[in-house]
Amino acid sequence: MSSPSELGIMFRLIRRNPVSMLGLIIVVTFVIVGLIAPYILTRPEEAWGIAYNVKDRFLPPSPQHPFGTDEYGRDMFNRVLLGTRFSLMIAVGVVGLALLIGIPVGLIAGYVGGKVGTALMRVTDMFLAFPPLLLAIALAATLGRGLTNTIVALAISWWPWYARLIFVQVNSIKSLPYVDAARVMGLGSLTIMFKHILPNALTPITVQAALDMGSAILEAAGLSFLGVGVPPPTPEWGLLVSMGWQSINRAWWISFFPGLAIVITVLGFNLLADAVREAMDPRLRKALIMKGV
Amino acid sequence: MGVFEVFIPLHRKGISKAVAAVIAIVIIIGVIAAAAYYMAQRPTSTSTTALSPTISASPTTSSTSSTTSASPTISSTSTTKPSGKTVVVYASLSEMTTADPSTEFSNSILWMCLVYEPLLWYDPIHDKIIPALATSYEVSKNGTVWTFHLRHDAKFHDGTPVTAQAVKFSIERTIKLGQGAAFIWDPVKEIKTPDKYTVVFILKYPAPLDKIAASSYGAWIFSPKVVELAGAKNATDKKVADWFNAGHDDGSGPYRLVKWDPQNEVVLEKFKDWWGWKLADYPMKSDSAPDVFIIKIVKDAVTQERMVQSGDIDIAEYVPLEDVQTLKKNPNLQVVTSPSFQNLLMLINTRKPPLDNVLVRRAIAHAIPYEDIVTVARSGFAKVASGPIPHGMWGHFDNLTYTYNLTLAKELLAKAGYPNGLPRPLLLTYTAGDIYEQRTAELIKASLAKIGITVKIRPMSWQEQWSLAQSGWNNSKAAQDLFIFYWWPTYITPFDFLYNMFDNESKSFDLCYYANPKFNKLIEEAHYYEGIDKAKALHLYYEAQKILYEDVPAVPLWDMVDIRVARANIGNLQAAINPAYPTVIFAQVLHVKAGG
Amino acid sequence: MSKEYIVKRIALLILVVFGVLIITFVITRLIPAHPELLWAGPHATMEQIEKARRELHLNDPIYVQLYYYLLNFVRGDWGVSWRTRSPVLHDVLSALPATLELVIVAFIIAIVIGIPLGVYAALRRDRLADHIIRVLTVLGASVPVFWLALIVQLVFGSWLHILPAAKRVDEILVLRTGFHPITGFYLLDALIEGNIPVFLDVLRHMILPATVLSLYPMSLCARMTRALMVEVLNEQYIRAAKAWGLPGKLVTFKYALKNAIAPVIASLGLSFGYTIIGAFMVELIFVWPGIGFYAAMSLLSFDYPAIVGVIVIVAIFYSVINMVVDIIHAIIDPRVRL
Amino acid sequence: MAMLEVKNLRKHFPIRSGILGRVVGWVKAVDGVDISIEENTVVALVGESGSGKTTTARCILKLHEPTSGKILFMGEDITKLKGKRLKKYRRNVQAVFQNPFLSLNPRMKVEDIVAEPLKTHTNMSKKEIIETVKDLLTKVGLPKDVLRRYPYDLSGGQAQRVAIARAIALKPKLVVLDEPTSALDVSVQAQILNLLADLKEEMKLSYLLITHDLSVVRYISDYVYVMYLGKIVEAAPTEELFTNPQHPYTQALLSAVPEPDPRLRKLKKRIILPGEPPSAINVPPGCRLHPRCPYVEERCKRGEPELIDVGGGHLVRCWRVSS
Repeated sequence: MSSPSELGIMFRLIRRNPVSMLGLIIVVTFVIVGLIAPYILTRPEEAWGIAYNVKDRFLPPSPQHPFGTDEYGRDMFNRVLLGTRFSLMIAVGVVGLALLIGIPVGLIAGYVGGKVGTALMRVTDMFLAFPPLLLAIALAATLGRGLTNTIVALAISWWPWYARLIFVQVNSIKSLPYVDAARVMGLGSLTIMFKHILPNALTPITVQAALDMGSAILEAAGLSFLGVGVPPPTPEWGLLVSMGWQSINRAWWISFFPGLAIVITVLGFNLLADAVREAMDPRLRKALIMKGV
Repeated sequence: MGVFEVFIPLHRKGISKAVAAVIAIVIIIGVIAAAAYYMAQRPTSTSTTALSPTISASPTTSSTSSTTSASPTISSTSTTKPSGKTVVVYASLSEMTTADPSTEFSNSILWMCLVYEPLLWYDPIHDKIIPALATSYEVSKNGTVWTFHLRHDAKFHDGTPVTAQAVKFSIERTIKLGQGAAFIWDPVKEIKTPDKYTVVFILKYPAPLDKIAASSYGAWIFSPKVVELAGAKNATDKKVADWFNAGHDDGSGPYRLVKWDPQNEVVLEKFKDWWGWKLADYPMKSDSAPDVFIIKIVKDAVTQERMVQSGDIDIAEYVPLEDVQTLKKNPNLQVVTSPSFQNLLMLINTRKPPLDNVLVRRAIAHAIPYEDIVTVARSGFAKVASGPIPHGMWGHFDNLTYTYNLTLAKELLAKAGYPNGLPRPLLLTYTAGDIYEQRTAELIKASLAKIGITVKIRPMSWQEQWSLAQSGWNNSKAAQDLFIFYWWPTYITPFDFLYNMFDNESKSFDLCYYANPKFNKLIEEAHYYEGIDKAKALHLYYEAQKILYEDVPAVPLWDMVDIRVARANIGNLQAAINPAYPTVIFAQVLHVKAGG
Repeated sequence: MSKEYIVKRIALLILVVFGVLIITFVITRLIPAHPELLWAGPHATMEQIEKARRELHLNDPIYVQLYYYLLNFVRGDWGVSWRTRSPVLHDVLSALPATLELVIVAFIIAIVIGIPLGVYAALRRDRLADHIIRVLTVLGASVPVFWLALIVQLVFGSWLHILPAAKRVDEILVLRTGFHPITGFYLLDALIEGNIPVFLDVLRHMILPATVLSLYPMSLCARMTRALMVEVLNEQYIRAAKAWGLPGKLVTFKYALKNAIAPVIASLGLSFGYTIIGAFMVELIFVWPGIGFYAAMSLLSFDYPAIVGVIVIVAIFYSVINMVVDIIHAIIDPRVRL
Repeated sequence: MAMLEVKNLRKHFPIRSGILGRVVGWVKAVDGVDISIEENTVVALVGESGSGKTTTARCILKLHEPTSGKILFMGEDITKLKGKRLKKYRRNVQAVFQNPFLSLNPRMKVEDIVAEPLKTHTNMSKKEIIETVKDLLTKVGLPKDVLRRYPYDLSGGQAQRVAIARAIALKPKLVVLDEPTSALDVSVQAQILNLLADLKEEMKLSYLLITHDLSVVRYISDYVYVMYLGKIVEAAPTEELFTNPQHPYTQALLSAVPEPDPRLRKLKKRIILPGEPPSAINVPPGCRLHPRCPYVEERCKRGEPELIDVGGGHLVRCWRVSS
């Protein structure tokens, strides 16, 4: 179930389907742009919000300003471009932090089991009783606005999913003979958890987590739109849409393009997720392998 | 299985039923779409729709949910039908709050100014007192005895006459309850009623009681009969407040409250026996004032804009400022601007290094692009501030603006010992959700960056922000560096601004932690002379503001200019707006013309 | 259908609601530095702040605070919103019908369009139509609902003037026809009163927000239907049925859809959570006077008692829906019982 | 004194139900078992699945905490062992499991797998460890090039050799073999058994062989215990058991073994016990076998017989023998 060639098979499957390939291309582009965005800006100061240009307010899209300008006369293209980085940071931050909380909880609940495990999973269930985003909204409203706070708020509403996944995985792995063998060998519980169980439980979760980044971007944008996310002048996409709302009748482009950026990015992640989910379906994969994919 | 038989009737009866169901759904959607399209084609109603007679006059409206007016029907879109009543709909951004004239200190000002009257009105633009319930007044030489003469023909909505006893009753109830704006009566030692139409106030210390009596809050006069109507023991019985909050009024103003649904709408109807209608030359009335004035709660600017364009409302409190230029071109609409006494300042933490250095503060004051801020934050609908007293108000002076001069700012900073900018970033807080504060903050961040000052801006809820600022009294290091802050006066005096924000006795709002005994003494004296010797008071206020200009405990940024967008047929709108009573439209002075 | 399962599920619900209350308590009472300030509202007097302090029992140990917190929730005393100045429970309950009406209509749209779309995609599996539907449904789950709401409002409301861009009903029309809401579900109320113009007007107002809101559940519904239809169509008895010579379409509908329906319902139940949060933003944009609008306004003004009230009611509602869906699912498909 | 002595071992698993997880019953997987293993001998524990043989082995390996009873290893009760002394016990008792692929961590290379016990229990340097690992692999007959390979790159036989190498790395006294060959191809089975037999001689090992495959038992073991529903029903030296089975259950088991000599095949009578083994939740009263026993009598239903020594280390639990 977790051989290293798994990713290879997945990639071969994705390459077969043009739609999935599109997803992959979008995601890769997003990551690259997110990493290099600060270095390719043509108007970095406007993008970072430390320069403005009053006489160029509300310019519609043109070759000079492909996405137009906002109420400060800042170039929206540069703002959206830089926003890629913040979305990437949020995506990685949220998913990473959620894994950081979820994995130990799921691991301990699954491996130790008993009363501790039950208690941990009950707590997890309580977090899961909130609709997605609601808990994050509550937390963000309490913690105050900020990039870190947004990431923390989202991660706290997010980790239970991973705890659940890990719990299920660990439960099935811990009764496998190689874990018994490790115990017979006299290894400590921690060694067994981190050397023998975790690496084998991790693949499906990390794949899932990487694909969840799309949702993280979407939810962070939602928080920003509701005014409890990232504060201005950060060019986070959701915030840009929200800021443009005020002048939408006069300048539709301020809200339109950042929103489009969200749509494309999240679409990329979701298309990829779709393909991977198909690839992870054992029946389908078996059939495809037999066909000699 | 039971549940799904209802839900998907397909599996038992087979294909014909299934197809039928799908077809039925398609038809339903089609009908809905067609109906929707038909409705879209129907012309929308125009403004000042006339109500046929049935907005009932009974003032016994109860609670928020029920409406007294038994299904009012609108006869046609024309205003001039003999039986029709003229209606003006004013959209308010915020929900109404309470209905108790003694304690209300918030949004209900919007209608209270029409339903209740104070002793006097104040016109701050012309610095003029306008008679209301009092026709004239005198003040003793030392400023501590104020005598008001009431008009003889004023009546409360319950039919009883407005008398000196009623005035005493109202103000004493307000003072005793001690909530809301009751503090304005602080100088009053005693209220005497020598005869039916004379009220005498004995003060503990001199104070401009004429302006206090014209305060936008806490100065309403209402009938003593409310105690009886509410079935209460006395004026301060909670039953009286409950009676008011159930949607009753007993004022003497030109309108009466007929529907009280604070979250959706408030309906006011003309009070025919108002004394003002009969006075030929009274400035605050019109012969074609609307019969019905509806305050409708429309909580966002974009919707208000759409509704005023379509004529669903007649006056918008608030539209997106970016759109005003476009709206001006619409022949069906008019745009009215008026000064507002609300201004925006940036308070500086004067105790936290390096801001304790006056040179640094001056450098900051000269590095702020005031004009750009006004253009971006308010689309030009504001004035660059000159001192903490807003434009148009008595006590304002035009030569207190800091120039925007980055060279000078850099020089000042170098002189203060920071030729390469400040060593640490400054924390600037503003109220989250306020778009004007937000834009202002962003521009300040951008421009201070040019002289080497890094600003971290943090939007916070007002409460958190205020408690953070409060903590500065004990530990100025823990507090914010810069604090974007609105002020507006409770009653119109420069003292209100200067004392609250800059006198260290005022712990609540002197959030610059500024303490200057000389300044404190100046404004105290000025306030003393305000009722006695205006010229002297003015001079003292000027001296005080000059001290602030030099010390820069705060940077005044801009004074708000209010925008009202209305249908073109609403006449005399300009006169219906008075910055001393923010957000209020004095409906009694509107000229309502037909059509629109 | 065992009684034990339902009892167990309800017991779990109670536990979860209890947990929800504790988590909200921690978030809104223990994390903020001065909860009494947040509770009292901006520009509150010292007296009001002191009152808030007393009401929150902030001078007592934490377990006492928690006790009163839980007690007050059970008693229906959810505090007073300082923005609207009325009891939060009253605000929340009076806003609920507007949201429910919107969400129900959104779900009807989602089902009516989503299921046929999924069935069609399954029948045309791996052909062009299937691919297009796949991309569309993935797109449906990728579009930020607030952005889409803004765009359709701009296009259909402001530019084309085809549909009303905001609010629930034309209030002048309400005044003119004497419409009085009874249940708070305007469509229902208008029908009860026989007020056809208002009924149509409410419907017209509903089209944009409900369509925007239906996008996510619709996508989920279509995808789920497709996946399950494909699976079921492959199963033996469908082949057997075909071999017996029954008309193909009848087989498709009668057997396949019936078997696919239970998981589709379960997935719709799951998407309820997303939809209700989507309603926060959609209602804010369309000025829809429901619980989402109330929540969004409370958030924008940091009205804590109201925020807590909304969070608790939405979480409870969500848990109840999940429970009902689980039970229905268990009735249809006994294998899923846990 | 035997090297390992299991005395009256019981392992009962609780059955929980309801929201609160009340215990509503017990699965008596092992219900009073005595086993003893001498040094350098092979003891087999046979029985159908569900008979409790694996649970017994897991108790000995300390993968389960016994409900009651004692397990003496070199005279020391190991059921309550902790810390250093447990570690010492672990060193002496190792295991080889049924499915070699599942008993090797798929994310570790062969060298790491075999080195793991050495790293845990010795202070050897890296170099020494590598040398030892190489020696071990040679000993179990694997080529050097498997060192860097992952388990999924190996054949079943190779993988099981790796597992054996890991088990003997610390030179244990006892190796528990839990169905060591049942997952392998028949041709490979013999190789592995030969390897195990060689290692036993070479390293003076003892084996506890858990299996249901009686041909394996006959090939390698010195003494056999037969388990049925959590209890030992018969125990004897291997040849004695195979030639002279006394208990009806043992007889039935043996009758199911394919006879290698075709001439004898026809002579052999297949004894088939009717019905399924009852679950360990509802153990029948009296003799556990009585509902299925072809020789059932009235007394069998009333009382449970004792384990009786019929001479020569042959123990039988049957009324027919004890009277």
